[in-house]
Amino acid sequence: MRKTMTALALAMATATPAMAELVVPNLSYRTGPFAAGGIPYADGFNDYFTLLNERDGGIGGEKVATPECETAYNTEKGVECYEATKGSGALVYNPLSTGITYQLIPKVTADNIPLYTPGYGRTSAANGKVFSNVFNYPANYWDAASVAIKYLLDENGGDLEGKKIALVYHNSAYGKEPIPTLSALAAKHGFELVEIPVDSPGQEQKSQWLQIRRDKPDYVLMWGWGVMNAVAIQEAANIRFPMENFIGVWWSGSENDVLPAGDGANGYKSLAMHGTGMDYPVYADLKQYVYDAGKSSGAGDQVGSVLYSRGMYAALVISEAIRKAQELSGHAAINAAELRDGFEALEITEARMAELGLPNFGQPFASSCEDHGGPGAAMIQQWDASAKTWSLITGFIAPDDEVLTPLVMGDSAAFAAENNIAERCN
Amino acid sequence: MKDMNSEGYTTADGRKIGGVLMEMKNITLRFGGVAAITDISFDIRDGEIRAIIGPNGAGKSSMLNVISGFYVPQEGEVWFKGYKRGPMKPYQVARLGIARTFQNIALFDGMSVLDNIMTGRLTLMKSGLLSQAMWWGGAQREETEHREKVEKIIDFLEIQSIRKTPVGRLPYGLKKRVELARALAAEPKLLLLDEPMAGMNVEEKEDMCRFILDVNDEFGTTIALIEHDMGVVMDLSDRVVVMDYGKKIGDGTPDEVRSNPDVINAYLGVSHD
Amino acid sequence: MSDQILFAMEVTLNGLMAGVMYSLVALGFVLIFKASGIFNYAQGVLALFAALTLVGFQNGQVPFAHLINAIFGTNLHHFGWHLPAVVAIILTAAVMVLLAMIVEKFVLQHLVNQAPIILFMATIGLAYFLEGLGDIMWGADIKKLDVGLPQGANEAFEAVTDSVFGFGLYIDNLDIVATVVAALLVLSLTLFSQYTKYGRALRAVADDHQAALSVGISLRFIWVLVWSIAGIVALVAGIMWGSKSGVQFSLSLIALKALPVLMLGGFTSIPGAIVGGLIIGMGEKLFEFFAGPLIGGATENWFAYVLALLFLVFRPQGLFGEKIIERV
Amino acid sequence: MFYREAGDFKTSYVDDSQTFPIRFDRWRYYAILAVAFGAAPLLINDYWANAVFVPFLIYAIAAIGLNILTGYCGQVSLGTGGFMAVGAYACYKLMTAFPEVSILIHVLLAGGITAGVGVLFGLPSLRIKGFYLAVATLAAQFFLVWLFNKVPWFYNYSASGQISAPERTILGHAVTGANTTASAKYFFCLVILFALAWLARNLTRGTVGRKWMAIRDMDIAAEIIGVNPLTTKLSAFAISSFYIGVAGALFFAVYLGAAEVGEAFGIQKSFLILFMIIIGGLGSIFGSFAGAAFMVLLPVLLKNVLVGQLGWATDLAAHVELMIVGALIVIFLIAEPHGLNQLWRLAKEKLRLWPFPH
Repeated sequence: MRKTMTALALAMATATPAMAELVVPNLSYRTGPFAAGGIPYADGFNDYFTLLNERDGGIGGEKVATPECETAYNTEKGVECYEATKGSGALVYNPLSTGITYQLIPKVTADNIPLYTPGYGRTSAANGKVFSNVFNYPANYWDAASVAIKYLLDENGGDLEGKKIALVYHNSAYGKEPIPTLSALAAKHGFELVEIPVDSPGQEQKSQWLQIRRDKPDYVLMWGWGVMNAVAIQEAANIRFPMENFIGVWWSGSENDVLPAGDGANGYKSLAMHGTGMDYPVYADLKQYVYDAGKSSGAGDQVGSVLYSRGMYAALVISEAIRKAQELSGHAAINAAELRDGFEALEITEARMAELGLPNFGQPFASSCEDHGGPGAAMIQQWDASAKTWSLITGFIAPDDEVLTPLVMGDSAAFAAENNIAERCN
Repeated sequence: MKDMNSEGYTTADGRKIGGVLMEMKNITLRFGGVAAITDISFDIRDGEIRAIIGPNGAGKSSMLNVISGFYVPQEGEVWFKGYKRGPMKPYQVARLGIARTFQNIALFDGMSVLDNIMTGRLTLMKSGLLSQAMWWGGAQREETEHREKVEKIIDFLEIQSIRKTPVGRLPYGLKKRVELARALAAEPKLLLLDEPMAGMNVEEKEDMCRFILDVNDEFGTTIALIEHDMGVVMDLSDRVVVMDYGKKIGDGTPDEVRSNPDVINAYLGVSHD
Repeated sequence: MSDQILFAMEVTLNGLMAGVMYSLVALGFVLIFKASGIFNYAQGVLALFAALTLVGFQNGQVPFAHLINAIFGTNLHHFGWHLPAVVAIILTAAVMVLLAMIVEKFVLQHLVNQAPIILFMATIGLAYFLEGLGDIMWGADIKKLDVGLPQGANEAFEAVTDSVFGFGLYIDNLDIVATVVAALLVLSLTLFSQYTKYGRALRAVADDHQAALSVGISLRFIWVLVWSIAGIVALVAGIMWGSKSGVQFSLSLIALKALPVLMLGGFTSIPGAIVGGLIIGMGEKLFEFFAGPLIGGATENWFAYVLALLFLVFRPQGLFGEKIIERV
Repeated sequence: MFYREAGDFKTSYVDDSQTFPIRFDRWRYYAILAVAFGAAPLLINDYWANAVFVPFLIYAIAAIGLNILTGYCGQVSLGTGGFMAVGAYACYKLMTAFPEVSILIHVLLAGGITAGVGVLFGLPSLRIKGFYLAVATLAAQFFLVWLFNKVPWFYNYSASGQISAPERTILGHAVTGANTTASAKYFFCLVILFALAWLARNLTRGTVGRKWMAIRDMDIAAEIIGVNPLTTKLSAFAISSFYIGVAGALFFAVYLGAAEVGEAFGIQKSFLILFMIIIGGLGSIFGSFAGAAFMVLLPVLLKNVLVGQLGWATDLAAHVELMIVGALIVIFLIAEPHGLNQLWRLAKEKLRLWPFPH
């Protein structure tokens, strides 16, 4: 009896990989309601680090380990994963969940571990003066909202006066994020914003789309995730809403979302903060060192998809931050605090992206003590149902910082006041 | 008929019976359109054992349910201790000092015998939620006091050995006895017994008769009982109400009832199963 | 006619259609509850499992591919065939029957005569197990389910209403199919229970377990039968819902949509499940449409329950239940 | 052999009604208390506190709360998640509105507010019974979650509707916020759990508990022997909700630190806590602990064995974990339908008779 108890206790306390590596935990979700999004992201994330290990022998001679921990998009499991991996020398967290991000913000700050949340999480974390350990470059939700409106402005000759724009959103923290920005933009540009929430998971959206059918908005924006995206696109096709006037955020623009609707999804647009598809030199290396070597993460069937690309992009930024930290600290086996400094000093140029085999894939950006948010530009991509591919139809569009900056400052100041945080970088 | 003035009367075995404790005046009870009880009046006197008999479907149980407040009659008045009883919830009736047992045993299966009997004293226990939650002090003292009383009843009904047994595991006869104990624990003024001897063997019936007589004798509790078995009733009770098809067809001492032609008709007219 | 009335008509119509979809899920609950008194928590997961299996068969997926690959280092994914929808549906139905037998053999048989809450709990265990099993067999990624059902606006109806009212009312073709399928399902269930030996056996058990047993009907057989039927009903619900939203984990959550329907219609009444579904579907859609915009929207989830609750407060026996007379 | 009740006579009714009438049980109870209060806070680290003990302690509070309502009073509720949300949001509003007041008072007040809400949603229980009531409480669940998501006042108008717990201290030790030590968190939750478990034990062994159980076992008979069903059911709703509200407040403020209502307090939470008490044993305080332990610890344990020890892929492990939990539930039910508590009691009865089996 005692023996089993000891064995059990050991089992509970386990999960300590060898220390002589750079540990980048991968808080993934391959199960639960959002698995379809979590799987390709986690695969792309892992595969990129596998490539670095296999091709370059790691970063600066140090191999990178990406121990996975399954969160199922659940905050409690997220906490468990954080605590379980923290002790093993975790350098950075990237939980791909806005809920888990909110939870980890105070924890990583206390533990001085960087938290990297590209394109998701808490938008106002872009203000490095308040959020010392959180980085969300190159773009965040409010950037996305602003870029979408800017694109629509361009489409309408710079004038949205009197237009009606509906926002179909996941009724959660994530989905509510863009509302303040869109309201501010509505005031500025004179369009009418109609908010249409969809409860998670969002399988039944008939009344929402009947409302859209009745109200006939000129454009529909969508902040969805998981099954909600596919259902919304299907319903939009059903009511014959013109697909080219339907624009999703970058979390509503993956193959999973458009494929179920078949031809009906043709012409649907979404934001893109990076390129997609396999027309990048890096895939030659990935094929040689990872796929053909049988070292693919997961089933290996997600390669080149939008969310796979995004996972890879996140891994790329993290690996560059590690390089920067190694350069700053002068040694290869960096710790989490040094990596935080690396994130803060990170600069990725287009030349560097090309060097890494991903030319014209992402926007160049540079971080600083104050700015953890990057330039926030995004492109628009459009779905071609017959070819089953996304194609980029614009270049990078910059957000309207005039509107965004005060919002970021206001929200982060409120957080600082509530939590007694003194501003840094002065 | 004996002298029935408010002073009471003396029974054949020499017990003094007091004045009217409960009086039913012109009770009529209907379910939907069907009348279960039609215009029945009778009284129950302090200290007596009063029986309500009748063939199946005569309305005996409905009558008992009217007395215990579970059914509210459409017409008629119920007088208790000299006051007219207004419309009351069953639990309010219980607090007036009326306790009962049930034809199909209604014990609390998930609880032990002791706890079941303790529930009988719920109407007498006064400590509030807060004092209960703190336990030490008031609640514990009260619990102990009432436990002592309950132990006396346990001794009286000779069920010491099954005190901590969950009632679900008990045989039928013992369950009936525990139910009696629970009713007694309330220290009722009026005790209603719904077929206390149904389904018992001869030995168990004798035991139950003895307990009923002892309860009446030692605690002076007034008892109203329903019984199907004529023989037992005639031996046990002081006065008997006879019902048939929801109507009263006889009322008086066992001897008087036995010689009542209507009663004889009713009992001979139906197959006696 | 004023626009508001036309919109209301449209919403009512679509609410009724959505209600049919809820009824499809609720039917599975009712069948099992009626025959065995079990509240089958796993009904939603059954629908998910059935839909996953159907898609798997159709696309020639190798079951347990992930597990096999992980253990043997192989790289299996597909058998490389595509089965016609009809064949896949028949195969899946067979799997659901097999599942019913397994459930009876390994779970229910050992829990005969237990309290309802225990059997309820067992179905919770079953739900966990099936959820894991479905994922392991077929993978957790989202899958497109296409058995050739039409989707999108019904143009004929739109044209007709347009010519009558000057406004084309919207109805989804899939919803029309669902309505027809639900009607056929209820019809065949009724015929089955009225005119076949096994159907009568089922009714006998529903009325009185003891009586049914005493005339020589095997309870084990009845359980397999009723779970098979519930499995097939789950397959139907899975097809309808899966065609709409793709097949993945969230599909199991449609069970939550069936609960208010059950409350309203009663756990034991098949007509109750249908009428309850219609009332809930219509009620929640109308409320969302008219009151939703005023109070912030996304009201459907709770309004369905509040509607059912209000109804029960005034009529505790449900829509088709008989008035409860309390006795002691 | 040492486990004997023979010779363990009681000479007073007070002794006879104590919680652990057998001397050996009493010693073991004191030993567990000594370890829980004395040794564990010194040894505990972040992982054990945050991943294992703090959630276990908080779930145990919620499970006791639900067990009072469902296990003792027989009113099945699926509104637990919603009531936890009331506790969490009440605590958040109080924390941010009155930063100078002690967090302990806020947590208790949050429980009190939840009790009020619980009574309100308990009213239908007077008319609706059994599974119908269970489904009716879902109305509370969905409505409350919607309300907290929809009305910005509840989350102080923050952009996303997330609430975050600021740092609060007790006697100079932080118990909420990021700088809380593992032992402070653990100790704070342990003290509250201990006090609440003790109160629950008192309530359930006396008059109040008997009223609840009488309503549970046979409500009509209970009413006829003098139990007022209105006040009895509502008191169960109130006290149960108080516990669940406290659990919700701790869940948000101490354990998660930030919460989003639909995610943290959704319908899954209601089911989870109901599973805990059914698996642990309805109508038993010990069962609440056992059930909470089973549902919190087992997945963590399985995950660590499958992923940590055996090195399986995380998704494979997660799926197998679901299958194992499901299979274990079924196996437990077949072996012992009345929950872990009954299993434990039977084991004790066997032990008591050992080595003579009859």
